[in-house]
Amino acid sequence: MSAPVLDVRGLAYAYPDGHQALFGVDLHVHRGERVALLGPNGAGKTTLVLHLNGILTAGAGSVAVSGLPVEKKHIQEVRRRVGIVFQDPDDQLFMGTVRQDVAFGPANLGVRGAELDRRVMAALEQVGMAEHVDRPPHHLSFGQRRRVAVATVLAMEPEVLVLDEPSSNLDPTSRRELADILRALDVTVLMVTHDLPYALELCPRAVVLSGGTVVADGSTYDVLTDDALMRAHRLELPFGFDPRTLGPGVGTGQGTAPRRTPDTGGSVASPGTHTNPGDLT
Amino acid sequence: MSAPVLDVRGLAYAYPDGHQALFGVDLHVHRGERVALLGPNGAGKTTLVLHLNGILTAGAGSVAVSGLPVEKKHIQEVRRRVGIVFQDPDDQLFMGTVRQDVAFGPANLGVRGAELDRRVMAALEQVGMAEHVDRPPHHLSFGQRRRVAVATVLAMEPEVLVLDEPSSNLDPTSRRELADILRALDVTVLMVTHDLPYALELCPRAVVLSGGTVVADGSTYDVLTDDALMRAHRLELPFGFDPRTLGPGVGTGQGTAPRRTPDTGGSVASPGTHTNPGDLT
Amino acid sequence: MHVPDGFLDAPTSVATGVVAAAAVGVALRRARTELDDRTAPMAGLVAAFVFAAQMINFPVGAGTSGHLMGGALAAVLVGPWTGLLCVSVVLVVQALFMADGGITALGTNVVLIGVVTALVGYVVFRALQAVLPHRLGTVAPTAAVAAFVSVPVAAAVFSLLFAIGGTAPVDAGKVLTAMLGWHVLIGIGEAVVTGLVVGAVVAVRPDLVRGARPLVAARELEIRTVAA
Amino acid sequence: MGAAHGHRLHHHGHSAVHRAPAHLKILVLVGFVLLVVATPREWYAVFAAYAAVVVGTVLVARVPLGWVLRRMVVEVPFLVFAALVPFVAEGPRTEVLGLTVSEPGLVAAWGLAVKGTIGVMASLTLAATTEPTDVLVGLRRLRMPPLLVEIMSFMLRYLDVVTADLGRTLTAMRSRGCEPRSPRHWPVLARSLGALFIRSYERGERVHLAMLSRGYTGTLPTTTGGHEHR
Ligand SMILES: Nc1ncnc2c1ncn2[C@@H]1O[C@H](COP(=O)(O)OP(=O)(O)OP(=O)(O)O)[C@@H](O)[C@H]1O
Ligand SMILES: Nc1ncnc2c1ncn2[C@@H]1O[C@H](COP(=O)(O)OP(=O)(O)OP(=O)(O)O)[C@@H](O)[C@H]1O
Ligand SMILES: [Mg+2]
Ligand SMILES: [Mg+2]
Repeated sequence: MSAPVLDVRGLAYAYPDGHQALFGVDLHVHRGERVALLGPNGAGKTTLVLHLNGILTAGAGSVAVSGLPVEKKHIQEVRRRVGIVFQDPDDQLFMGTVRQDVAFGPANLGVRGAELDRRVMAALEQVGMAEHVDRPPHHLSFGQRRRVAVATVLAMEPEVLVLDEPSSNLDPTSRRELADILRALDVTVLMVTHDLPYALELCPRAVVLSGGTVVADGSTYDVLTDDALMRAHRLELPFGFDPRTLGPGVGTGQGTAPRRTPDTGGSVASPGTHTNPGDLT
Repeated sequence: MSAPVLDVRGLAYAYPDGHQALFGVDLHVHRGERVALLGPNGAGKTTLVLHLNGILTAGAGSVAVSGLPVEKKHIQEVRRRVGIVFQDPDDQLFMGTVRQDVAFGPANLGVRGAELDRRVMAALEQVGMAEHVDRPPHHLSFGQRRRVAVATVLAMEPEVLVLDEPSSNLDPTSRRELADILRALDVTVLMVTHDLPYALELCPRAVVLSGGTVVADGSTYDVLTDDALMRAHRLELPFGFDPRTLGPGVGTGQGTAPRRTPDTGGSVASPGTHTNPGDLT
Repeated sequence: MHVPDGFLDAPTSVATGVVAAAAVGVALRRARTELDDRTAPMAGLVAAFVFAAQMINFPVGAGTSGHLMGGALAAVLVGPWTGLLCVSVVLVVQALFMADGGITALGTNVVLIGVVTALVGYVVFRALQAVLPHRLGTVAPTAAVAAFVSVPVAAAVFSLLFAIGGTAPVDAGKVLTAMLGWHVLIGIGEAVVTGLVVGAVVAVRPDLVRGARPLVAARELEIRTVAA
Repeated sequence: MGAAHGHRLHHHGHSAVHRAPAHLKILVLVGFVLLVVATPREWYAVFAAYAAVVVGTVLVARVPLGWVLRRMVVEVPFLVFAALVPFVAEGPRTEVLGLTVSEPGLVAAWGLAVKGTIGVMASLTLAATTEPTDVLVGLRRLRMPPLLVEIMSFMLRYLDVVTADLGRTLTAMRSRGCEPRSPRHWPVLARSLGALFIRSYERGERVHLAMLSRGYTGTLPTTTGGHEHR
């Protein structure tokens, strides 16, 4: 088997004010996988995500992208490969117009002229924001900013897409359209989300982070139907939703056609994680 | 019937850059109601919300709270009565510690000493953030900041709670806990949300805003099961959720016990708004 | 350009102090007409930007450094009187906190960096506006020119004060040529920053630029009824 | 994001100097500096006494001396200027270390350097021991015109907003393949400067409105407990 696209080992991190957020995280994501990263507020999901392209630097342990360690030496290459959509769109948008903002990333990769325009407009059309191309991003509604934030990363055409709660503040149709986009792209996806049905719909595999460690790693269906695990980590299924009535065939991320990524279904990442009900061990 | 708690008539507004966001909105909310405000991204929901305590000033039309017109003269009283949880928690938190931030509102209302402490801690306990009381808010995770933002408004004990996407970025358990809090409080609630099952669970009545006008106003169950309306305004039910299988008894906001608020169930607020399914064109 | 403690003699410091106090006094009264409760935060932001801009030091000749002043920028954005207040506030904070500019030289600094740049900048700005076509597009370049002019003027006034009350026995002519030379360069930087900031603000929030307000037309609101 | 988080020049502590009312500290500072400046520059011993007073205050405040010294770099350009004076000044020449310099220039340089340095140190001591919000309260007490105090408090708030927004912008740029430190990217930085201005302003405006919507009337309420010990 090839080297994992994302390879996180024993990652620990404390913020400058001394607050430790990660306590030894192991995570391996392979090419083409779509993985949901679940967990309660303050679990360390965002902190983990910010390590994946070197915005935060590991306090202990290591992070590698397609075999390249995330270090100063490789940082440009890593950032070309890993595109991160931040949890807060205001962290992502900084130029004077939507067009400039979406063009910023590809332009840094050396894309110019007509190809740059094409990428910008294609990305904006994907998220349905093409008509707002000449408006300043900070004058958009929150959901519109979120969509532009997604476009800024899509325009870079990264190999690995890391999205931190991409569906929050999106209207329901945009949410589904985003799922369609992600399914259509040939990229590896790691998606942080609190929207469990969305995770089940899109990601065959789910990893649960809680208190700065990985407590479960398996098929999304298995995770969501493991009541004890769910209760222990502030996860619960929303009103009116029960994956069991949908049958275990869902959650393969293929809409209705069941398929299982062979090397991830039901695998468990590290010792010391959650054991017991629902065979997650 | 008494004067509506929130009384919005013919409200129109254009942002300083010339972009018009509201084109004549009518909305009446009565004491004790819980109303969901739905609609696509950029519909003008946030813009409408910001008029309810005079943060934005009507370009045309009028806004009144419990009979008081929202004008300079009454602005302090209006702000005492209407508490707004902003869509972006970063706009809401500005003090050095969580405690100071939550105390800010009640202190401005003249609450002091032990009573102030009690309110602060009670609000923080409701949202499960009591242990973080002495941390700086900008060092919290996004979901934690959202919870503190909710606490800052709860601590003011307003008569009317207006929440702009309160559940976004909350973990599933916090989401449900917030619903429990809102149900337990004896206040009028207007909640902007893109989470349709959440709206159905909590709010008996739903108003759909689209393109800066109200396009529908009725019982949440009726709105969510009106396919043509939903499609026309970028609303669609999420994966695995169908209110019809839950029966029309849900959506009264009482969890499982069906009850209809007499003056709102299925009522249509103003002429020209949506009346029967499928006649939206 | 910040004058430290003990650089000018007492009579000069006192005299400039009186001028500064008078100017700030007038500005306080005039600023009431420029400010409402929404523009007070704007004045604060302008002050913060001026503060930040003054932290950027250019190394200029002989191992010393000069920095941007921001008086013209402030005057164009919030009006000359409020602009003067913004710069004065920055200077007070710098003197008390950053030890940048002496406390006893505060009056001198307010005159040099506040009064001179804000007023000269604003006068040049208005004069240019009077002769140029009335369009939003001219606001930013006009502001840039005003900023460019304001800096060497302030340098010249500095040299004048030095000739009158300097405590170091250095030839005033030498000081003047050196100061003017450096500050023409600084003026270019000042013009670029002022033009960029004013241009960006005019593009999306012309209502925030005081100097552009006469050019912003009131908009009609449209009312829509549904089901149309 | 508020103005109350302290700043780079503040050194947290609980000494008598920290606790003294801000308006008193400001008055003492201004009086002291006036005294220093008025002292004839030939009274060498008196300057030694002044220096001792400042250093003593720093020690009583339990602020590390090195911490203060490191922040005195603001004075460097000025000291360089002072050092040049003896070479360019007029008047009779003398020999120092084999260099020919102007004698009155030498005395002037000493005067500039010593008065400037003591003034800088005194200001830094105030900054190190006083929170910005307390300075605002102090200045209000000293009858500084309310409009100036208001502009100053907004300025302190916006400095935080602008710094935070700048930090976010730099992070966003980095993660999209731009290294803001390399001069190649300066034009882009310059272009985002204007956007930064508006973004900060609008964020600050929203924060201000959020404060208003929680009943803010222009003065921060004094809240109890907790905020003393962070
Ligand atoms: N800048 C910071 N400084 C200090 N501590 C921080 C900072 N950001 C986050 N933390 C803390 O680190 C922990 C993990 O935060 P993180 O943002 O990674 O959580 P998260 O899993 O993304 O949560 P959420 O679902 O709310 O977004 C939390 O306890 C949080 O309070
Ligand atoms: N500060 C602003 N300046 C100019 N236009 C704005 C501003 N804020 C919002 N708008 C525009 O006004 C319209 C309504 O925005 P609003 O924020 O009210 O939408 P919303 O319904 O809250 O959307 P979302 O679900 O994405 O939060 C949008 O077209 C938006 O682009
Ligand atoms: Mg997060
Ligand atoms: Mg909104």
